[in-house]
Amino acid sequence: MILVWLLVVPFLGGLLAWPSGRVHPVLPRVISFAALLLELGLLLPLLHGTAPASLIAPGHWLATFNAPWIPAFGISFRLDLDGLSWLLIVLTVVIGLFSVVVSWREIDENVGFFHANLMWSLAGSIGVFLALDLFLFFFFWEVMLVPMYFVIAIWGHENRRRAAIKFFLFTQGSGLLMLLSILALAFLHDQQTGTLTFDYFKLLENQPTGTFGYLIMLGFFIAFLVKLPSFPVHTWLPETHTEAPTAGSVILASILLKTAAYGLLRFAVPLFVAASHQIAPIAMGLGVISIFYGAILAYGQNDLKKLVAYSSISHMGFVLVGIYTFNAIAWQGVVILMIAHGISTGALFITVGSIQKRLHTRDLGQMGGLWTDLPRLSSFGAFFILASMGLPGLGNFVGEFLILRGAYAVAPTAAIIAAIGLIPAALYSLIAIQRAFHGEASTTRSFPDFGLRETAMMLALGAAIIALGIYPQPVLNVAAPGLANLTPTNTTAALPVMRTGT
Amino acid sequence: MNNLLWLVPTLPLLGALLLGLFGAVLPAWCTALIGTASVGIAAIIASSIGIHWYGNAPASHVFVQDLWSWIDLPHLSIGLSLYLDPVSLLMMLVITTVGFLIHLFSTEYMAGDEGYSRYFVYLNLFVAAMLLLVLASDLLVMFVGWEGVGVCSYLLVGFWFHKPANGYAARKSFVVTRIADIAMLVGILLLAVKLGTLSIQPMLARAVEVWPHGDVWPSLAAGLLLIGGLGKSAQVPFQTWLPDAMAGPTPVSALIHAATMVTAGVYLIVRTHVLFLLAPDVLMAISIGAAITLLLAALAALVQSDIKRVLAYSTISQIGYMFLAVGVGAWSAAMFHFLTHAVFKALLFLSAGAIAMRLHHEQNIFKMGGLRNKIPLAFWSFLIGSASLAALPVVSAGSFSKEMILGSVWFDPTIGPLLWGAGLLGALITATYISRVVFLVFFGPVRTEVSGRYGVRIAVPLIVLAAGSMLVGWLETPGFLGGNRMVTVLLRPAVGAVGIHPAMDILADASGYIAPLLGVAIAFTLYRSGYWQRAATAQPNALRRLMHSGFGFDAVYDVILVRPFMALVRGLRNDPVDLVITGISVLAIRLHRALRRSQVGQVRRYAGWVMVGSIATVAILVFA
Amino acid sequence: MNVSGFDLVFYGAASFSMVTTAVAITRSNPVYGLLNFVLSLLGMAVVFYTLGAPFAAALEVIVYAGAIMVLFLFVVMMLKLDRTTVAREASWITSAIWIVPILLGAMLGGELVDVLLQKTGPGSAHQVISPQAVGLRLFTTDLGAVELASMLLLAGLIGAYHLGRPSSEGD
Amino acid sequence: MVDLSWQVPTALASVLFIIGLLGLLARRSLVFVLMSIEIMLNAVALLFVTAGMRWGSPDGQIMFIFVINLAGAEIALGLILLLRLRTRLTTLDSDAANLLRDVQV
Amino acid sequence: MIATIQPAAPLLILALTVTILLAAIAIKRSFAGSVAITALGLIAAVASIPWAMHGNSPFMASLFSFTPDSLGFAGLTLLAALVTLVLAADYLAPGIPVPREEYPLLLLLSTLGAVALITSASFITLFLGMETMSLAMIGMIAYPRFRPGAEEAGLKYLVLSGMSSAIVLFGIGLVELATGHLQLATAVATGTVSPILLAALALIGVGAGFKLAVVPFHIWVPDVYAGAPAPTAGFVAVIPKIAVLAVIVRVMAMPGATLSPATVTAISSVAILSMLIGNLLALMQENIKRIMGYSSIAHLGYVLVALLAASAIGRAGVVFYLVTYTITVIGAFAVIGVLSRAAAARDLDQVAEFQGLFWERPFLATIMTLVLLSLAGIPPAIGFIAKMYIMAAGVNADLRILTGTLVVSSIIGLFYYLRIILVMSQKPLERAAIPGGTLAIPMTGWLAMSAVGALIVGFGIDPESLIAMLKLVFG
Repeated sequence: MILVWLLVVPFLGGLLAWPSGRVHPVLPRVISFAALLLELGLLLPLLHGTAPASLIAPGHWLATFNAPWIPAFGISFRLDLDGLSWLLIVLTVVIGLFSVVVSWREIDENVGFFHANLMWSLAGSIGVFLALDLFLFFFFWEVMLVPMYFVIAIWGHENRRRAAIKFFLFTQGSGLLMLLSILALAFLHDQQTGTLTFDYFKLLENQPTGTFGYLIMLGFFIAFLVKLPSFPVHTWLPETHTEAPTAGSVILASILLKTAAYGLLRFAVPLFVAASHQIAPIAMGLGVISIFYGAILAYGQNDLKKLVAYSSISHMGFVLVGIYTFNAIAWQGVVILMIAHGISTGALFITVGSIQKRLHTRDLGQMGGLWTDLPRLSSFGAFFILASMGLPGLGNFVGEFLILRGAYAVAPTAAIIAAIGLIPAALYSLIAIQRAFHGEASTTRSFPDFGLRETAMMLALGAAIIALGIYPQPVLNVAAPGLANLTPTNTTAALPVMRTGT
Repeated sequence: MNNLLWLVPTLPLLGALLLGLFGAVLPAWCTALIGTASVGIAAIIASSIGIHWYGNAPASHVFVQDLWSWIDLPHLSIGLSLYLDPVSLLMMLVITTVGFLIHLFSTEYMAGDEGYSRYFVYLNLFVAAMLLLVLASDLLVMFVGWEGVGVCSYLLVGFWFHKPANGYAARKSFVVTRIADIAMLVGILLLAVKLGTLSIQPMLARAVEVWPHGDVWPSLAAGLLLIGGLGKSAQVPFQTWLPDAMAGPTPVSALIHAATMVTAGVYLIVRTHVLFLLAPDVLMAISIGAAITLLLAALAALVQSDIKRVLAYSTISQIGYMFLAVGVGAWSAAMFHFLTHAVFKALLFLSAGAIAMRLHHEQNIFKMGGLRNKIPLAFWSFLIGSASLAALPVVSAGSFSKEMILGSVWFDPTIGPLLWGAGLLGALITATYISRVVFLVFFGPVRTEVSGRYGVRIAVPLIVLAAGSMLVGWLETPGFLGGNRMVTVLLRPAVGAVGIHPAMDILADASGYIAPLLGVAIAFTLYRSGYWQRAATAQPNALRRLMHSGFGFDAVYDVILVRPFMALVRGLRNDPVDLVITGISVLAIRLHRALRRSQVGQVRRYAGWVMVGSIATVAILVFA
Repeated sequence: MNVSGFDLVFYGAASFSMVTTAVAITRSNPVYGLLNFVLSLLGMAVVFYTLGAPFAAALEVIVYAGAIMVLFLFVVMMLKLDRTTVAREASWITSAIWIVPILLGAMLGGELVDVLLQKTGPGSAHQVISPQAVGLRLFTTDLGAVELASMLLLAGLIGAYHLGRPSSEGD
Repeated sequence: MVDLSWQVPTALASVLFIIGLLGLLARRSLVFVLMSIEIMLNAVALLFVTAGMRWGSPDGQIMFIFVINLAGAEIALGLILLLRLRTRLTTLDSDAANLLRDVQV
Repeated sequence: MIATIQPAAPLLILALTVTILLAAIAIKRSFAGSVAITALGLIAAVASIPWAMHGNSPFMASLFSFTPDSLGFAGLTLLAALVTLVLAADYLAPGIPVPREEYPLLLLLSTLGAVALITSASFITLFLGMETMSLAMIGMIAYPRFRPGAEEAGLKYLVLSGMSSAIVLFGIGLVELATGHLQLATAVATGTVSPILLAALALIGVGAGFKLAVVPFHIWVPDVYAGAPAPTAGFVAVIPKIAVLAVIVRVMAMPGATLSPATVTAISSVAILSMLIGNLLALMQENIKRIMGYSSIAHLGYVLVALLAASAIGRAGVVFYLVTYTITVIGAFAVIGVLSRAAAARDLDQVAEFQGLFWERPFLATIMTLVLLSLAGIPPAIGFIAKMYIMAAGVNADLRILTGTLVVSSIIGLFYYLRIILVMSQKPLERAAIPGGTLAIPMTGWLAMSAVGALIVGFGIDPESLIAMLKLVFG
């Protein structure tokens, strides 16, 4: 039941926030913040009795909930929480808190509706991380898009309309493919066993094989690839990120992209073990291409937000490579990188948003020398750029290293090429620092530097990324049983879903 | 005593953290105090540990302090532990002591700079990272320090960020080293996968167990680690970043680009020398590469006009000597040269900085001159440093270490004499180019007005380092000067007794002493004849241009790496994949427009459509 | 084939109807067109009669030709179409305008004729269906249909009434 | 009675139906458009009568009555609309009634 | 006696109401009175349906077939008509230069025709019902006759629906010619053995296609929707489709009904063309009523996919989709209708005119957004479940090309639905405030739209209740 509350709290928060905006614009902010704090309060006690990572035992669920939803189709309202989902939900809530804070000053129109959308989008993502009925999962998958669409379409920047539509078309379009696959999977199960069900655990038992299985898997794969996003279906991301308001970009980058990686881990791989092994070379290839493509394009951008967006594509390439190694270490890396990317990229978008608020531009050509005017902002910005570059000692590096380490054991070539991808990462990171913060200040400007609210926020994010970098073990411990859950216990598939060794 | 080890890297880190958080609000003296004291206390602790070690070294000559488990996964366990053995002890001592002196120097040198606290944040952070690098017991932790120093170097090279050129130099230094670091990372991955652990000592033990001597895997692993080392230590072909890195403040060059960071490559190889011993090919490659590096860099130094660039090339060249030693397995010699080099090169840089301070930051040696009497402190310190660099016999520390290297090289069974010849030639050139600087800067007419004066915080480091430059050599002396073997003895538990040879041929020995003197003589002759001055003003010929540019590596890289990359960036900038998407939407709109034409609003045409539909339906149902 | 007089009447009436219908839709003056159509309906009545449907024949003359088409004719005459209208109408009837319709018509007609030429099932029953039989059905089993037909007429009537009556405010 | 195969009147109905369609497609004057619909309905009426003849059932004539019924109702509405359009557009040209459309012609 | 007519109760009540209303109007004209009588009649008809379902007398069995599922469809029709009436009552505000009392009457007649069509067992009633429905609809379309668009739309619908009626009748004629019967069941049982029957099926199919407005018989749709007053447009968009599909669904369940390969080919082509062309035509359309027209073309294409699945789930899918479609389309036209008045020269139907609706009239904008989300098939709107149903049917029957086209065209469709939402969410233009901005939403309209919104979300989140209900009625 607690899991239902996890969904209800942000949803109700949004519902309350909407009308409260008419009373006073500060109310929605307070309500949203309080709701998220409450959510966090609900979440934290769930985590007790987790064992160290070395004691991997599958079947460790922190909480479950199951109720019939559409019995006519064998669809149930099934929620399950394990370490993996717990981590991602905590990330969601924490990033949600930051989004509320960052919107405190930025959003001044229709505040109530904005926060309603924000909260609903978060609720949708939490649902995605919880649902273990495939149809329910898809339901939440779609639900989280709509509020996001509004956030971009209403509070975005100049070209928000195009961006919002592009975002929606891409994700929804690919989502339909996934729906097809979900249905095909369920009906296949129906044919073989005589029961129509969308229950994850039941579907796990019947792995579709052959070309048809491969086709069904592709539906999931493509949908998640779009959302991840990976080359060549990434083109919605830069535009969307660029046009979204800061909170939108933050949520997009920090949470929504993670749903795709989560989906790959939770559904695309365990449900189709054989087909996933079959597609692994392609997936890794796409991941590697994304790493380079994102990095090279990031280097070429003049729009700082776009640069960060393309860098996300590059990072997600690592995630893609990591997932398709089927290696326990790499998967741990994927989890760490997801969280670290969520924090660092979120912080970067906050930085860019703050710059835009002050300079009214995101054009790198019009920046330069910001360090002179805004030392605090610039140093935080540079810090997070370095973090996202994969500086050892910070969270992203741990993730990237674990992924590379896992990948090297399975596919050394891919691992080496991916590692080389860290070079262009340095290139775009440094050019970003150079063009934005370093250099001669072009005009005599005077802007307020980060205030207390912003500094505190950035300090918290920075602390998180450092903590993740030097002591990731708690996260690894929490994630380990979750990752072990991805192994179907009674599958007869010849291929292991996860390689724990080497 | 040893249990205080964790404080050594932590204190500078704490300093950096404090300054980072509150630097903006603290007064300058407070900043200086925190910055310097944190390193100073660390130096004191380090020295205490060193003294303590001298008498009461653990039986294994290893002290490990486990801090916490960094990553603990099945098949991958990385602990954050500090590993103290004679090698890392030596490194730690140099880093903290020289680091402290340079901090002290900086407090005055950087006074009044608007980024004063930022400077100390970076510098403290660097010291912490460097200490982590040398103290790490795990290769991956070492890599953390490794990259950390790289970033600090980047930040400090580009410290004066207003000038785009500085930014460029900073990025270049970082990117070039990162390219090498990626090779190292791949090497780490390889080791992790093949040997199952990254904890250096177990890893090395396992390597010996599973890999036969000369096997391909150790060669590959050692080669990849070596590339990392070459990058960090600015060896051919990665040396191009170091001369440009002189854009940073001079104390930074002294600390990072002379004394500590650039020798990390040497340290890495010494640390993992067991692995390298399994890969004789790699060792051979190291020596040959080192010989080439030291000669090329020395030649390049011969024609530079910027005093810091001369020193930069000389650093490359001197590290080449260390690599030369490493290549023949003379680990102690390499470490000893590291020690002396750290001291005299820091001294040289600080002196150069001290000079520039008084000359409105003039760095061109041809605009200096006659400073011998104007700023005697700088003159004497620079002179002592130069002597050490030139390896003037007996009076300089450099002489002892260089002699030790040449001696070890000579005995290398394969191409020893050849390498020895290169080393000797290098020594000659070294003496020549540094003497050239000394003559041009301190003798002859005064060309630039001298202003200001030195405070105690400038003088003390210079004096201490100058003393060191003369004296540290006596720790390890050749037989005829007493045969002290303090460094060798200290390091023996860690690196073994390899590379210690009883005596050399008299002739070879002597030529090692004569070459520097000869170099000084050549430089003096050319100075007296005015050749140096004329050559600087004359139209440079092709060879000279080549030498001046550091043998054209930059130009080659520009063509084969930078331009293709930039072309790629330009080509892809607008995301060609997006064009496909745009194409699809354009197609949809075209179709929309075409279909829209059917909606003409005329009822008889509509009737026509219905009729067409009827015909088609009947046709399909009846005739299909 | 044994051609009887009745056959001749049928073929004559059928050809007459066909020709007059064809003429009807090609006239430029609507009045002539309608008159031709009325003629065609009369011919059709003869056809019905020969087919053994005297009730239908009667209705065709009385209701269709006599009432509906005459109403049509009246309305058209009310329009007071002048020469220019007719001339413009004539200008629209070029040979080009017929190409596409004839092409389409030929296709659909070809399809229908092709279907009909494939002989299947029994031939004709050859019996006269008296008005009595028709009426009997209409007031027994098909009573509901008649009621429904009244609703259909009512719908047309209400619509026409609403649309046709003079506006209260002059729209 | 005549010895006619049912195909002949059916073919006649088809031809008349097609003629009606031709008129509908070709003519611009609304009078002729409405008349064409009448022609088509008349052809249908013939078809029903023929069908009734073929099976000797009154169904054909019953449908005939309903078809006339429809024709009458439809023509009444059509004529009213024709009259109104003529007053509005001062023409009987059906092409002129193209206020509602997607393209500019 | 009562038991005899029990199954026919809805139809008879409608006929009775027509008579009463006719008499009432003849005695004293009163719009409110007419609306009240009509509403009461419709409500009574709806209320009689459960009762009628329990009846088992073969009332007029040769003409009508009052089975639970046909009565269920009739109920849907009646409810849609009721909502249309409520909306029209507000829409036809006083001040228009024509009397208003005939509108409820026409609506009633049209609904009666639709119910007759739905329950028809014979081609006679099928044709009469269809024509009653259409002819009354012409009156409804052209009702605000002072609007040029309304008249033109009426005329277009008259001519084209007349043409399609003639084609259908020709097809019915061919059926009778080939079989000698006019019973639907007999015709179905005979099967499509002879070419004549195939041709007949084709021609009747053309007529059905015309009423369903699927490609290539869709061409009249946008013009008529655009010209018709908003409530009528909603009515035209919904009622004939329910009626015709009800007959098709019923016929397909009859013994002997099979889909020959040629039929499948024909329906598949129509479905594919409808989905693609419908959505493509709507892509850059500026007029919301036209968009609704085009989108309805595409939606009927989706329904055909489920129809082709020819399975239990497909049949349920058709029904579910129809219910969804009805709720949603009525909702869309309700919003347009609430913002428009018959007295104006035209309805508020330009997309651009909806700019800023979110800011000025959040309630209307929310309802419209829900409607559009439902049309686009996005949760939590009911359209999501409906589309899932269709896709489930398609996947279950392994109709790969059709389902693929469904996905592609849905993506195209998303674009224009989102565009409207987007426009509504933009800030209102400075001067051009929403023309309907001053119009107060009457209580009834507010209720109707709230109901639509509640149904869209309610059934979207809890589809099981609707599924269970439909299962009860339609088996």
